[in-house]
Amino acid sequence: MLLTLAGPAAQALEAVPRWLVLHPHWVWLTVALPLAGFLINGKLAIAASGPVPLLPPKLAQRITEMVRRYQHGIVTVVGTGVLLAAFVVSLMLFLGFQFLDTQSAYVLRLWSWIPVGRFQVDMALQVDQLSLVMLLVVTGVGSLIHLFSVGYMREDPGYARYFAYLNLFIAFMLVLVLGSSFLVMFIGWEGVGLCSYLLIGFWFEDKANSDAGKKAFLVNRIGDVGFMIAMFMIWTTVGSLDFSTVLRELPAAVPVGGALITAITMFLFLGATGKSAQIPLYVWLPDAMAGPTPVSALIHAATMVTAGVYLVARTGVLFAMAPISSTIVAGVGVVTALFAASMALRQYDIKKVLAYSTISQLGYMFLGVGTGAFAAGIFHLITHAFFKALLFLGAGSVIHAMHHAYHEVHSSEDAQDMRNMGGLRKAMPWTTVLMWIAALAIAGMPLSGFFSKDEILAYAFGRGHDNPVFYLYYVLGIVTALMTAFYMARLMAMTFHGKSRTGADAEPYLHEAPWIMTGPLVVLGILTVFGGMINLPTWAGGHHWLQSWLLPITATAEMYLRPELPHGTTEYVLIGLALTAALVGLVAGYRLTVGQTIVPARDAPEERGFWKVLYHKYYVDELYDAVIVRPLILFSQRFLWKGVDTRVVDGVFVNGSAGISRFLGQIGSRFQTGQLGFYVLLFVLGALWILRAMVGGG
Amino acid sequence: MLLGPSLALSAVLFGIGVIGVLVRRNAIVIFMCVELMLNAVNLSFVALSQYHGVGGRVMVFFVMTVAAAEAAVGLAIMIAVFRHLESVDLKNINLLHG
Amino acid sequence: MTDFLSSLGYAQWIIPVLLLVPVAGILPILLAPAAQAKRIALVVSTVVFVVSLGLWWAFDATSGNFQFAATLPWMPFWGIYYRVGIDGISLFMVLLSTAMMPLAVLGSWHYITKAERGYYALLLAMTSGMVGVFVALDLFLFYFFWELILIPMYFIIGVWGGPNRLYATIKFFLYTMFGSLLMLVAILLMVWQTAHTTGIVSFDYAFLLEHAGELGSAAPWYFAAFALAFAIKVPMVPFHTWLPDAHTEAPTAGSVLLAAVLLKMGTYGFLRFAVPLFPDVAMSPPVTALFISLAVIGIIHGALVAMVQPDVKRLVAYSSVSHMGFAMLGIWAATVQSVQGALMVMIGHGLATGALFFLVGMLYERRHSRMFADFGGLARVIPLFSLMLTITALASIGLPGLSGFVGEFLVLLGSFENHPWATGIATTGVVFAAAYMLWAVQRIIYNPLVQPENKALAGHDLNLREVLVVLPLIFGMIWLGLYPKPVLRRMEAAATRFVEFSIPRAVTVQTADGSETEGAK
Amino acid sequence: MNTLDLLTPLGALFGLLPEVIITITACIVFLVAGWRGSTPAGSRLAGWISLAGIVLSGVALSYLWLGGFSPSGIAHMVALDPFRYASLGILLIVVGLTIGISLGYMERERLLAPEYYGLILLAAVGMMLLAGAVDFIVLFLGLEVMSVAAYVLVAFDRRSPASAEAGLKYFLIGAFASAFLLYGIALLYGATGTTNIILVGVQLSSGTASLLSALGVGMLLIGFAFKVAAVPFHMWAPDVYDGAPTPVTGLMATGIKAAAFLALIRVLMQGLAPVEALWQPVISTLAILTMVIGNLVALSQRSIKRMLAYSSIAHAGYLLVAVWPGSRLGAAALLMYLLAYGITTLAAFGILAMLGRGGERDVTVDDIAGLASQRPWMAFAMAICMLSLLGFPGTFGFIAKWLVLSSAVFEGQWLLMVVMVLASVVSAGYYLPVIMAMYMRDAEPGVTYSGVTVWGAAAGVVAVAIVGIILLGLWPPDLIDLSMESAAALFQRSMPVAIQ
Repeated sequence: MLLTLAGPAAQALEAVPRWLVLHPHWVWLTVALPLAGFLINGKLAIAASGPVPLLPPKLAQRITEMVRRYQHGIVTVVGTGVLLAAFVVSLMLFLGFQFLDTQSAYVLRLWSWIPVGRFQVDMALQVDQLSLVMLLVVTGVGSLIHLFSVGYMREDPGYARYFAYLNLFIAFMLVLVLGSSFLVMFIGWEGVGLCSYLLIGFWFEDKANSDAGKKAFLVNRIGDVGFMIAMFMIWTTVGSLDFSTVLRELPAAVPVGGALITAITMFLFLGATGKSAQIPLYVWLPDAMAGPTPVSALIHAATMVTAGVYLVARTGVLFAMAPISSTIVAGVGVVTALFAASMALRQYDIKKVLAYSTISQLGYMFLGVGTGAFAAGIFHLITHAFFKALLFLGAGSVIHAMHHAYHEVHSSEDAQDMRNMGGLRKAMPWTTVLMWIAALAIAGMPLSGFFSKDEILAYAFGRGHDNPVFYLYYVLGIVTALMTAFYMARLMAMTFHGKSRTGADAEPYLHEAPWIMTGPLVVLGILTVFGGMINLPTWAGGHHWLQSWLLPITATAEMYLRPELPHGTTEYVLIGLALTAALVGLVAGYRLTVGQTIVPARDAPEERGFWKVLYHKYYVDELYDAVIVRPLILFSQRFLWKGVDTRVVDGVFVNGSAGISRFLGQIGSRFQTGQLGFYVLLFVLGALWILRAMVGGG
Repeated sequence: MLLGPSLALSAVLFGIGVIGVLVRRNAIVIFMCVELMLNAVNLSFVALSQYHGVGGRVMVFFVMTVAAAEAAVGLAIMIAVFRHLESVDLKNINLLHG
Repeated sequence: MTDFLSSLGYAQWIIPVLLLVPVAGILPILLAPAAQAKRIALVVSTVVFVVSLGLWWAFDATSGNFQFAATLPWMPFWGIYYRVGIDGISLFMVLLSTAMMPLAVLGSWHYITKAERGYYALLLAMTSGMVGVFVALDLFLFYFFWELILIPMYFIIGVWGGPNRLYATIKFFLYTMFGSLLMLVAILLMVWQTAHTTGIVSFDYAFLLEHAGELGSAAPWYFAAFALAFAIKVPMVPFHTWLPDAHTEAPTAGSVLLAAVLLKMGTYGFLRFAVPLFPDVAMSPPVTALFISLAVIGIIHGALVAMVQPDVKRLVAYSSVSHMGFAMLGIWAATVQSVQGALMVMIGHGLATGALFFLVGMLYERRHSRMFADFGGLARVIPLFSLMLTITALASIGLPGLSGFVGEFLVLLGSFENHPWATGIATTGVVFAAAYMLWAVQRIIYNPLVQPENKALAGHDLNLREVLVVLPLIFGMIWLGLYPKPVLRRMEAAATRFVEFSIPRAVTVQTADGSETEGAK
Repeated sequence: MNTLDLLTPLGALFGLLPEVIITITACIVFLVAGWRGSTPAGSRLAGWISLAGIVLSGVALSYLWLGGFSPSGIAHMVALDPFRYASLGILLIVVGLTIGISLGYMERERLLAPEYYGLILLAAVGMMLLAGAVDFIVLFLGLEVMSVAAYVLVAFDRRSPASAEAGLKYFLIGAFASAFLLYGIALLYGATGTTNIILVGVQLSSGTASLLSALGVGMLLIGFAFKVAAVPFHMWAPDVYDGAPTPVTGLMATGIKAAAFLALIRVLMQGLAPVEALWQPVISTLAILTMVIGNLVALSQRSIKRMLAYSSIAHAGYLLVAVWPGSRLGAAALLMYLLAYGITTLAAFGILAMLGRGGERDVTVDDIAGLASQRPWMAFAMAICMLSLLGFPGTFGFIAKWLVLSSAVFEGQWLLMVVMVLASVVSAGYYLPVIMAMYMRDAEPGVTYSGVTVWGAAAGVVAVAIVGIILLGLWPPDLIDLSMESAAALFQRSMPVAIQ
């Protein structure tokens, strides 16, 4: 096992004291801790808002009072404590995994979940190289964001509820990354969707927020249908949903590049596009910014949205077996990257810019895993978690300050609109510096983001050998990088530089966030700067540590698809190209933004021309609404309900048959004239009929 | 002896009775038509009893008795109706219908 | 526990007790003052439930046969006996029935204010009827209970229902009666035909099952009659329009029992009678295609129409149409997974939809409205209610880890192999389910809190009684979602037997080991 | 097994003991009428005497039945077999219940003539003779005794024009129909040379059917179809039922119809079984027409009394389904159905009689809205009656309907069954609204049921009927066995091979 580590690292490992090491069978702790946090905080959230119904009233009253008094403290300690504990456990597990004898995954079977005939699924957690990396990212970044939230959400009345949701999210996210089968993963998969729904709609009294939450859940569910169908296909083919069994047996069971494997992977990818906001299911993510900013950082940047990438990486061998699928994955990824980046160019809401940026970066990751560079994809996932979390938290800190200032002066201006900011660097120096670090990283300066993005692009270029369409992908990727640099520079310039547009009365109230918020920012800043080290390429003096660490996971896939990095001159030319694009974008973005006069949001004129199309996000939401949502509702209401059910089934058949019976009855009643003559006539006719029957029969 | 013609006559009389009931409107006339039908049947019984023994003739006496009883009851009912409606024309009698 | 129960002779007396105790409970209710009726009903139904719990342990999961069986003569000359028994399919239906009843009584506590004695007497009568339907193993006895159950429901909707109750209740009654009378004709014809060939007149389920293969060309007609009766009860599209009306107008407990138990009688009928008795017909390609299509149409149609309902109860009613479509799909796919899935859907739907109706009823008691337009923002004022509504809604739309998911997933998984397209379309139902349910939740507990009546709800969150009604159901949802194994284990043998029975004798079939075998032509 | 020689006077007297007792009672009642005149006390006394006569007749009947009396040789004039005993039992029960209902009703409606009970008893004698006859002469006599009494009973309310009109209509068309029946008898007599039903059967089975016999069968069927009010010979029934005093309507819908059916099935089973092919198609067509039209027209009625009149037509259709197979099971089903239908209908008419105040014609479904909240037991009884008429499980009506269905099915007849169950669904469309009005609607403003008079005898009748409906609905096997045994008698001689 130690082979995967370089010499000095191995020696360092020897020195680790035994008490710092946990065997992987303790992995359940990482899920159980946040879950316990959820239960405690959830209970507090409910208890705080009303009497405890299961207890006698007097006792309940006392408990309620006590809870009210200490609630904030308990919630803070529990909410962040469990996460920190989980992070520590994760670290210890990571160390413990080094001491295992084998490289293969450790599966902890908790209980038999759904056993039906041939179908057997256990509630089981899997510890391997990939899930450990994800575990560390989720608990690590998660802890920082929890800490940040303590400051950010301090004054919110739903403080306990917020932490309950957040803890629940972490628990589900860990189930997602630790699940040992598709189905257990699916618990987490849908669970994080649920938490995302709850947190986006956290301030549910604003209809837009709860709409956004619902939209997120629904769009995700569309993807989940793909996930489920893929599971059905996999089970039908190999009779199991366990990752180990499926990844071992499916390659033997189906032909490479065949229709079945292509279908399976395409359905899986449909699931991934939902969760990771790719075309055509990206539309929920910008709206998801309605949630509290730390939520955007945690769920909609660092962790949940990367689940799709994780899924593709986890089932890499399947995608590697289906070249059509992997090409489509890469293609969708890069097109999404470009598309989203272009929309980010003309957004004014600071979080919306970051949201489109996230979609765009996720596109890069899909380009990576689609190319077959699974490690590179995961690498970008990790670095993105760092810098994007930093960007969001930084934005959160800006919004916090803006909001506070506006609150002080009773202004109803939009605290998130960059047109209302400007010149904030004076009030918020720490935030400014840290956000610049992150901006440079994402733009492609040689910080963490640079290495990961560059690697993805390089692999894409490399695969162009076999499949020329990847050259096109590469070009698109470079263009995206240019745009990325441009909109990040624009964001920084509009927010922190130039003249202040907050309004004179609000300006004095702007100030730096408290340490509980800036602390995590600093840590993330450090990670952003040095995060690239984990997979430093050879030209930069590194050893591709992450790549070799993930080798046990990616090895099978590489039997089918082994992308090559370009070497020598080509390599340096590509790096130069990328850096140039980044620099051009940054400079242009900064200069153009600082150079022009920006009108505060309230007085801003209507956008014109193509800018308008960009500002309105290509009208995709409107398109979906007009083509899918509205027709569906009209179809359901007018045709299915009022038409089929009310008019046809009820009207014609049910009430119709009743009506016909009644009508016939009334006709019969009409014949009952009361005239005996008519009665006799009928009698005689009947008699003639009977006699006729007799004679005819006899 | 003359069985065929007797039965035919009986049938014709019965038919006339039926048609009478069918076309007339006065209750008393209708009742007389019914009596005609009964007597038509009596004719059949008498004719048939030549071949089949005494049973038919016995029946005739019973039928006559019954007809008499019916006539008594029927006329009483008609009087009751007449008291209410001052008419025994059936076209006026349709209180009950529907 | 098992030993303790057998020392009591549990297997001998349990079914008679379940059938008779509720009916016997009617007497004290009628004699006692009206105000005491609900207490007596609660005691009786709780006792029945607790006693029925013993079934859980006394049931032998390894056996696919009928247990606790008993036979007593009723009209022996006609081959009509009191024949009862419980297998893995009926076990949970019986438990569901007995479990819902104390909750139904508790849920009606303040809702029912007029003619209380009659109401609770009818509830108890219904318990016996429901148990009877699920334990009867004599077709005459089954029909007897099947029809009998209509009466209490008819009165519950008609007397204690909403403003449009008369239309709803007679529609419910006539719809159901129409189907079941044709079923009676089929039962009689089948018995007669069997008597012709065997010389024995018998309504015995096992006997008829044995000889059902000899029905020949009449079998499709018999099947059609059975299927119609059950399809109306399920209800399958296009026989579903009685359900929204009945649900909407019924008082809370009526809706709950209707959804949780009465609809299951339809799917139970398919599982117990329609398919096993006439597998050649039921599993012939055109019939399978028809029912699978109807099931899928039901799933989608129910969900889409649910989405546009302005009334909460109607929405839940249409969601039942959708959910029962999953159960039907599972039955007709006829694999072990799909059938057990169908059973899980039935149980899960019973819990979740039952709870939903309870919650809507509690809301109605507070707001005297069921219109979405009248709600909004309630999470701010009645958070406990909102929490429970959310959990229940999530269980209903099949969130993994809650009860709805296990059933739906198993159904779809088991159906995919033989009916991939239908399953694919059915799977999209989960999107629509999320659409209508989350939208409903949003319109009730989220969105701005504007209406003064809603603001006035602050401090009127669920009380202890109401929590006691919903909490057991929520507990059940979580338990079945996370650890359904004990349930699945007990139904596996019966489900396997159903699958074996439903293999048509005359077509090519897929055997358990996956190889193709040619059936007897 | 005891035997009686019906050719000796004593034997005949003994064999006719139930009828004789009723006749004597009727005479006593007429004496009372002369003695006490039209006073409430006189009327009451006559009523109770009549009831006592019924009971006494029942005792005599039990004696005959339990003694298992059978004729030495072939039966002359009246049958001596369990089927007759069962028939008489049903008729006595029905008449007894009718008298019970009448007791308070006649007082309330101020119809105080004690002759009423005498007429009822005479009608009963007619029914009993009709149902027990094995000779067409007795059959005709019984029919006429019954009918003449019934004409008077229908028109008994002299103050009511409706009653008089009903009497006239019934009388005219009844006499008209009697002529057809009589002609049928004559033709059959001509074809076979005998008026004994059993001998007719023997004759018909030996020779081929002639035109004469075919026409005779047809005429007989017409006569019976009129009496049982089968469509299209039913037109008189709604008007007559509507106009007659309510207890008389009850008696007509149950007793007279039952007697006609019992005679019909005896004639068909014992006399006309050999020409089954002739009458079976007619019966099945009549059955279908009767079920469909009776139920459909009942749907559009507002008055409960008239609705029950149409419902009784519909039930005649169901009964024809039991007649159709010509089997022992069919005969047993007929017996059961007549009993079930009889007690249920009389209970319903009893309740209706209590509800109405001077002319039940006008009691509509709306008029009993909210009855359950004020008169719970009355509403409960009415609801049970409606469910039993509907044939709902748990009631006697269901068992009876199920037997009828079985009798059809055991001849492989599915069309009649399907029509019958569909007709039943339609019938729910008018039975249920009665229940709905009583239980599910609120009383019209200002309507109270405090003025409803409940008199002991009728209440007792209804109570007994309801208990019977429920108990027999839950535990029918003994009664089914009894009816099967009784029905066997119809097939012992004429058809040596018993069916099933």
